Amino acid sequence: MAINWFKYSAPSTFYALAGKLIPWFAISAAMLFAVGLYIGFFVAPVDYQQGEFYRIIFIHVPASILSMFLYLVMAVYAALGLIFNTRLSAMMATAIAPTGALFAFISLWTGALWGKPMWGAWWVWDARLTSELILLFLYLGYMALHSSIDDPRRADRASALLAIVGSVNVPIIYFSVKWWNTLHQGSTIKFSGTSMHVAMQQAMFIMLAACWLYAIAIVLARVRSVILERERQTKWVAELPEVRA
Amino acid sequence: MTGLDIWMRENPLTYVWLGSYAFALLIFVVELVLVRHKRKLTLEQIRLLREAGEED
Amino acid sequence: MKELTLFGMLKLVVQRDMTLAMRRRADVLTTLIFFVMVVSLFPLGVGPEMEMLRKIAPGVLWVAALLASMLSLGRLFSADHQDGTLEQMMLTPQPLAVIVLGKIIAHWMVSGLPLVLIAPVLGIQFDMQMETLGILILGLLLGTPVLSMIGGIGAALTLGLRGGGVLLSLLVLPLCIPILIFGTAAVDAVATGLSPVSHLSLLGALLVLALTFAPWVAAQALRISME
Amino acid sequence: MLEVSNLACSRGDQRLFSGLSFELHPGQIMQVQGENGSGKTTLLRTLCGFVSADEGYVAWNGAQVASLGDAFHAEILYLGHLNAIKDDLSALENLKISAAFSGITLQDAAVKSALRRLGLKGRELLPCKVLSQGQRRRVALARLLVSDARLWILDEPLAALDVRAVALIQELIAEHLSGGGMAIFTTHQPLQIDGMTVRTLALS
Repeated sequence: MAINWFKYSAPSTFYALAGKLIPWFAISAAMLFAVGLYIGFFVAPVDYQQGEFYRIIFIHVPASILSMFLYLVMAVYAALGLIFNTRLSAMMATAIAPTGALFAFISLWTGALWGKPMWGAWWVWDARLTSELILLFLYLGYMALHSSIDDPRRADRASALLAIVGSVNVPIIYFSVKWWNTLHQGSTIKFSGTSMHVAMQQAMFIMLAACWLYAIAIVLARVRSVILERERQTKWVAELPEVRA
Repeated sequence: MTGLDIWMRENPLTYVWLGSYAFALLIFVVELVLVRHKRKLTLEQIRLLREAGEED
Repeated sequence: MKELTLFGMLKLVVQRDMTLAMRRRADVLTTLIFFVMVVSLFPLGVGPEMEMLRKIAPGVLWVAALLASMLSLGRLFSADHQDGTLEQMMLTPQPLAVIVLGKIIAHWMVSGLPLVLIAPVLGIQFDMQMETLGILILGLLLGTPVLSMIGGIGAALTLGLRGGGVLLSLLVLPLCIPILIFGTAAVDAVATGLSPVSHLSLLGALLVLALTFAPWVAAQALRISME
Repeated sequence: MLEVSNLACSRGDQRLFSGLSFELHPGQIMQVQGENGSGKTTLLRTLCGFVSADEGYVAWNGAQVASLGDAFHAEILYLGHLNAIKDDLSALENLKISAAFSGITLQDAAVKSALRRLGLKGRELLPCKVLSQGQRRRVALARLLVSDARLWILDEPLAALDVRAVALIQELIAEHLSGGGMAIFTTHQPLQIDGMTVRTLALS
């Protein structure tokens, strides 16, 4: 069956669709979080090198992966919005940014908590943490630019361009930071990869999926507000039950 | 070694729970509250706009 | 004569901006003085031990150059925006990217090049050796144009916004990190007896990359900002 | 020939105008009328391509402006609210450079005679920052003399001008039109062109 994508790219249709989808994503995210945490804390064995502390990775790694991936997704939406002038993609890009920044922040925070017992310091200039910090800066720059332009159309287009430039830069930054790190013989976060227990892997994947679903749910919820705000002049918004009440 | 270091080594699971998971959960909850709040504000604004428009 | 070649247009823009800069020499000097001051503050902050100063010198000079170029970037398009000249530039029969490139080159010549030229003096203050100093200068020579290019995109995006200067730094500084890393790493390599060629060639590659894409992206950004 | 078809523009949420269509043939002149905020400047800026229209298109000699790209810029001369004059440069330098941007290389003598016609004799080499508001506007208007663009897009060309200068501008526009040029402009002052009817376009 061919799906009419254009139909769903109209803000009004998408608004209704997102409203229906959010509970499903939210509920499955909550369930997966519960399962992942159960496996991570009760099934996965204690790491013989790092003790109980290694259990931080079940949130740290998914948060890192998600923060990087969300930036790319945001840049793709931004590019679509810029090239095809589709309103919805631009709105999606703005809705993704805060969630991506929060995941970057969680990744930094949990990385610091992991570093303290391992290296005796809250912050080490490890390649992953440093790139994550720069990624957070990129998110903050994107949001700062978007919020300082009053005209929403110009805001969308200008920040879209920034997101694209940023996403081209992300690999260069990552590579240069890695190089810099090995040059200075810095410490690197390693999770005794040789003996990663099956339960550890399961917990990690389930937590990753849970974070994904959570991110989708919250982004959809946020984009609904953005749609309402931008389309407040239109008739379909005026006819919504939540507006009439 | 400071007091925190000793406490951390004695209660690793509490440390992991409170420090990472409870904190991440807190962030998720804060984000959720903010998004709901934003939605409430937007809806209110639209209603106000409509009422102002109907009076004209 | 009707048709102006691309190169002719580039030359025209560079000449015009250089003339304007020379009429306002104070602006050029401010950037330079800022650079010298920031660099001179470091020994006061970290203490005058020569061993340490020699070690931090490349980083200090690079970061100061980065900050100084951020300061001057705000002026890249704003003056032309305020008096309407930018609109006229957008209406030339040549691609806007050429004009943007010309403006960036002129900007680098008045705010980047002077930093590179004065850097040896500051390096000597930090007791840098001749060979490390040479590599530092070479790195700055390759890297500061890239800073101007990336900065040009940021300047175009933040054109006419309130708090534009701070915002500009916020957008551009993270993107400049690779330049900083390769520039300082080249000096470190020489100091530890290794070859700096790989770092310098990476800087060169970034310069080529920036030259190819940055003017075009900045031109797009200007179009968005001018709406 | 300039052709505008079903054009719609908005600023923010606000629709300024829509369904705007008109044609402008060689030798014709059109005044855009409307209250403040009715979109006069936006219309002129859309014609220049600074602002992209929500709907509709602008065409030049049958080809859409969007597809002509930078080549279209050689056909138009735009004079906005701002004079596009550099305070640190002299009138002579300003005019030479702005002509060069539109692809015309001028000798000093030609520039001087253009400035002289606009009543700036003896002030050609002074930096523009010492000139009065009206004199600066005249430096900007001197571009009309040295340009070979077919379509003039003038936003408030008469602002800050005295009676003599207004008469001169009317003369210049009449010359331009009789040579097969076109002009579209906004103004708050009445503009009389000898032997020409000024068409009007009202924006509400």
